[in-house]
Amino acid sequence: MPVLLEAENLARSFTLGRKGLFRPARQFNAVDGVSLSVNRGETLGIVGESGCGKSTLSRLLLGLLPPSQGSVMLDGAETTDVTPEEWRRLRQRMQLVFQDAAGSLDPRLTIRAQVEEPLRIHGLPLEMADTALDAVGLGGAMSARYPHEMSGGQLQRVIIARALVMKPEFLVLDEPVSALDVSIQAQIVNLLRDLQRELGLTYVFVSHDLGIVRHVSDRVAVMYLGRIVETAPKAEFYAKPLHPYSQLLLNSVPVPDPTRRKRARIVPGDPPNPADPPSGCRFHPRCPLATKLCREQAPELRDFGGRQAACHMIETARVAPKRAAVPTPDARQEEEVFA
Amino acid sequence: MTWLPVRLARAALTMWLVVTFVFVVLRLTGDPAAILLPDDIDAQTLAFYREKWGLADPLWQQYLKYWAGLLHGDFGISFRNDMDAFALVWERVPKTALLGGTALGIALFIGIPAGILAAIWKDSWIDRTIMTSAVFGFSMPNFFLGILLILAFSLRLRWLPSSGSGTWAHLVLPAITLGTGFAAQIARYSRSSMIEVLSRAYMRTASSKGTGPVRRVALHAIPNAAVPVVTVLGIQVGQLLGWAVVTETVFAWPGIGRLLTHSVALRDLAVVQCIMILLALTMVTSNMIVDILYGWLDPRVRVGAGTAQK
Amino acid sequence: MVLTVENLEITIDRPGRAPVRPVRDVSLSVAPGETLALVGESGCGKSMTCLALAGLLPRRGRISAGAVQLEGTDLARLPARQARQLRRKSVASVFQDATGGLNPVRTVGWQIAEALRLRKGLTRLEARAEAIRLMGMVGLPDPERRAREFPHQFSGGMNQRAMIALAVAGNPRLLIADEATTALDVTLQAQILDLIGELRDRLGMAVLFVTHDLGVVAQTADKVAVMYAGRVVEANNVRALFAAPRHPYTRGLMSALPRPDADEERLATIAGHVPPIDKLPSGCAFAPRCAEAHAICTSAAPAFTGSAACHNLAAGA
Amino acid sequence: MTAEANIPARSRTISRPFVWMLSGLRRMPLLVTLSIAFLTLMLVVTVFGRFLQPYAFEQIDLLARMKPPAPLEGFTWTHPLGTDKLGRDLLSRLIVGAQTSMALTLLGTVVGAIIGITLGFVAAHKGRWWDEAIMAAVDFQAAMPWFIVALAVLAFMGNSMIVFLMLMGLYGWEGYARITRGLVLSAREQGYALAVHGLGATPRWIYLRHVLPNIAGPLLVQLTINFPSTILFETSLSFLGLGIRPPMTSLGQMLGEGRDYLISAWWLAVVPGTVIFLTTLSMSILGDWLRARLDPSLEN
Repeated sequence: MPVLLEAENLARSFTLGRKGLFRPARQFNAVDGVSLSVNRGETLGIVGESGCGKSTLSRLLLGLLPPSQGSVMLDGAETTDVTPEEWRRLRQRMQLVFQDAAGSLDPRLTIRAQVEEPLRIHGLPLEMADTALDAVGLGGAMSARYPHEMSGGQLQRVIIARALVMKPEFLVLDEPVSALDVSIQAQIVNLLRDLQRELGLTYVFVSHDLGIVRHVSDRVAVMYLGRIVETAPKAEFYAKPLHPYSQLLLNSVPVPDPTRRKRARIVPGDPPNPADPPSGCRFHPRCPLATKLCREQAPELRDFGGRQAACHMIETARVAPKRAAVPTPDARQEEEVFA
Repeated sequence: MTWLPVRLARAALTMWLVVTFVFVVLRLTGDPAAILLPDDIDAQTLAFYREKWGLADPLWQQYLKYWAGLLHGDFGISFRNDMDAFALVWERVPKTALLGGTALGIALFIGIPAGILAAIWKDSWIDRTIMTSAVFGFSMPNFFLGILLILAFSLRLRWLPSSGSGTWAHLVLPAITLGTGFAAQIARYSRSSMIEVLSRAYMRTASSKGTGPVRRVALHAIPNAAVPVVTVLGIQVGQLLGWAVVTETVFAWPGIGRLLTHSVALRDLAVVQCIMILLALTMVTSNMIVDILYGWLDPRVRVGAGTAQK
Repeated sequence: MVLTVENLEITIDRPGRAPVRPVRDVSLSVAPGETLALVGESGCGKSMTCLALAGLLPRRGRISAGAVQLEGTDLARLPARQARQLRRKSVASVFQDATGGLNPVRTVGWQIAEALRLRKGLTRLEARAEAIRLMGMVGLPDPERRAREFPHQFSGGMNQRAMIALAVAGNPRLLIADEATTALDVTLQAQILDLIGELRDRLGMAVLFVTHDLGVVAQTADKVAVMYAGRVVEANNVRALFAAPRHPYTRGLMSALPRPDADEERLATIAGHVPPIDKLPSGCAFAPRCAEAHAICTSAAPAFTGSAACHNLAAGA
Repeated sequence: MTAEANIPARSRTISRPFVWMLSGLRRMPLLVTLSIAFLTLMLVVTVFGRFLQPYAFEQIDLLARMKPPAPLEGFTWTHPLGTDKLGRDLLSRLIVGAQTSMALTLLGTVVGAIIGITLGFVAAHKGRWWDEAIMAAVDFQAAMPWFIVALAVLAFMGNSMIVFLMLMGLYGWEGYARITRGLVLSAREQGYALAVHGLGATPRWIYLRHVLPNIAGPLLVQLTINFPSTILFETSLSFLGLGIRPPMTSLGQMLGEGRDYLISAWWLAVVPGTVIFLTTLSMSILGDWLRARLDPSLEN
């Protein structure tokens, strides 16, 4: 499959509130050197905990925030240094679906007017809104309503329709269902998958929910404190995550099956402050495998047969899985069965 | 305590700005000697004073001298009664301080409890009564309230004097006049701040511990609600001084406000600039006090996020 | 049983409008050392039930029917003052927003000590020492120093630990955890779930765990009650419920969940959405969304028989 | 959600605050209705003032001096509100005085709003040093008692209409600036403005079509807060004899003049004072009501 979008060494720093006139403002890197590529027609799931920079990354990919460093290429064409005018044209090809649906809609406009807005901006025929509204199941009388008259699930449909109305190729979905109840969430997830199949869309699906990411993604990337620590095809990732953080993350997810209770195998400690990241490998203070090397030197993403991970200890852990504090997933399964 | 030096620096900056502003305005509006001295002065005297005040020197020297003068309490001479401007103003300070302090006391004493009560019994008749009175209170123009009080208590009932400042009885009407609007403002701020606090999750935690209603309000709600009220108070002190000018005129109260009105009418600029600089000093001081209070009340300011994990 | 709730009904009075009843006919029970999970989607009445049990209903809300037996005493029938005293000693709550749940102008130690002074009548010094011990027990590092710090100096996970220390201060019989881990990241959630389980076993508390997350239920609960539109539609022990969910809503909920441990081709959905509490349909509230609904479902509310409240099950049994 | 659910949906753009206000008209409290009625009357006076006065306001009639107003003993129907020491008709003076005060206040409010809203937008849009500088000015303005600053400026510059108008225009701008900046930032950072930016809209499009209409409500509320203090600003200065001065007249000037006759003719002060009070009161009541309707956080 051809690559549609490619990000190289993306970084974005923010300035924290200045503490006093005479002190330099503190900088922190919300995203710190992220490279990734998305193939046409696939879904790349980006997983991470709060504060890992996944929302910043999604805005960087779409040029909604200018990067401090690095570049994004769409279809082989650079998007980072183009004029605002060209950017506006590019927006027709790539769109963002927000987590906060209610907040991203103008409260004064009807649903139809919201979905028509991109067409007005780009001078396209307004009838195209009908197709988009029908596609998300909000055609007819529903489209005359205002946002405050609709439920959370319906609002999410509205912003999907608005994102689709210009027939983009590429969507970034930033936690699109995390605010919804399970039964509504399933409706939206199914809708997104149907749309992808019918329209040949390419998705980047950002979420903290490993269950949903498993359901929607073809490939998975795991973020920790502004960096990607592992990328892998979905099946391989869920069968056997390579990075210790991925392993602990996956192991922390409560499985909806009371016969498979996990014993407490917990990521120790709190996530560190993103404004003051640890030296070397950023996961080392919480990592059971950490060594002196990990404390001193940040690991690069390395290739392990079609998947990549940023960890110094992967080979060591593989050689002696029993010795490691974190058992491999296979060994874990047996231990975990609740007697 | 990193914020204290910063605040001091900011206060100094403000003072410097105000003084420089006054200096520049004085130079901009024409020959300072001509402005600071009465209009009907002859050219010889004018030249004498110009020499005496060093107005022939280069501007930066004048500026430094001006500062040096201020630091020694030399604000120039009031031409109206040929007195040292600073002495003239300083003499009035206790009167205005007494009036302003009493009014502020009345405002706090009435406004804060009223606001808290209204918030606790939100939407009840207590709340409605207090808030309706508050709307009337702060819509009432200072000068009009003063006149109504004079009509009722001095002219009709003859209980209290309508002007002057000799006895405590003289203080009653002006203090009420000046305090009413502020009591109303403070009641509104206290109420909204308190309502906000009462809806917070930690108030529910307090309930779930089994705290009684009095303890809950006194130990958990009020310390939190006080933070924004104190901030507002800092700004209100300035407004209070502003309205004191009007109140002092209505009741012929011999304070700084009345002096200011007179001096403005007569363009007695030495006095006006002296009052302006003292006023700026008062504002800066009251802001400092508010900042200190603020840090004392709110640990998030006092103990910075330095040791925080997040 | 620590807690037995029978046919609880909550009414909220609305000025100028008809009152609503967000919780109707709810019965539950929890034994010491046991965790009961109350599951449901937003607006199903699970949080309102919690607030009623903890005595924290909003001003216009009241328990309008039913019994709340706390170790044999019916709280609903007790005068307000005595009910408050009993709750103070025996019931503790942990809520979702731990950072917001702690008073920002008081030290964490002071807040825990206050609970001890109120619940156990300890002196200031005793309470302080006990607060520090509790902070250590919930896994807060360096409790001596941390007790003197303020909530804003703690991370979210640490604040949730502090809230738990505050809740278990004075050994309550019943701990109500209302979405206590919802706002936390999975790695922190695992820590906190573990801590609650450990404290339950150590202190012999009954735990009422309110959540919308079936994964959390499966991992922590002994018994489960599923709520929909203010009623319990199914209740069973956790293994039986997950092995064979009986109510169509429970089944729908389970198959709509994307699982982290298995692949599914397509998620099952439940059509429509939860009806607002003041516009409930007649009969079974789930009937308009139920694929198996019959005529009777829209006319009469089903009784709770066996482990679920559904006409189809009653007819089949 | 439930409260607004029965508002009829319309197909085209309609401002939501407007819909709210319309739907609220039926349930409007009596006090609010009276306030709107009084403000409407004041507005009519402002626009038509000089056509409404029964006499020329400066016309002297020494034969009819110090006549009391209507219900009091000794009044005449030719001067329903009585006359002053020079026999000038109080009703005519009141109308013209109100016209002056209202016109100045409206002008001052509008100028203040324009300055404040513009600077607020600039601060939010440009950020960095622009933001720092504008917010420093806002803090400075809020901390200094503007009334006293105005007195000092009148002393330095001399009393002229231009200076007076400038002072009124500069009064209260910081409130608008603060609100505008805050609303623009929050709209841009988390909400629909970012979303519309993502659709490819220009900043101009976003500000004019989305941000400005959505912050109109809170700005309107700010206007109802600013208006009463501006009219107090004008009347207080005129009352002290430092604003509007004879032969012109304004409510504050009338009150200041009437103050000298409290013993013999108290109505000379009380009548204009009551008009000022009713104006500020009406505006405050209207403002409170608008705020309660516009601010969803205040609803329950």
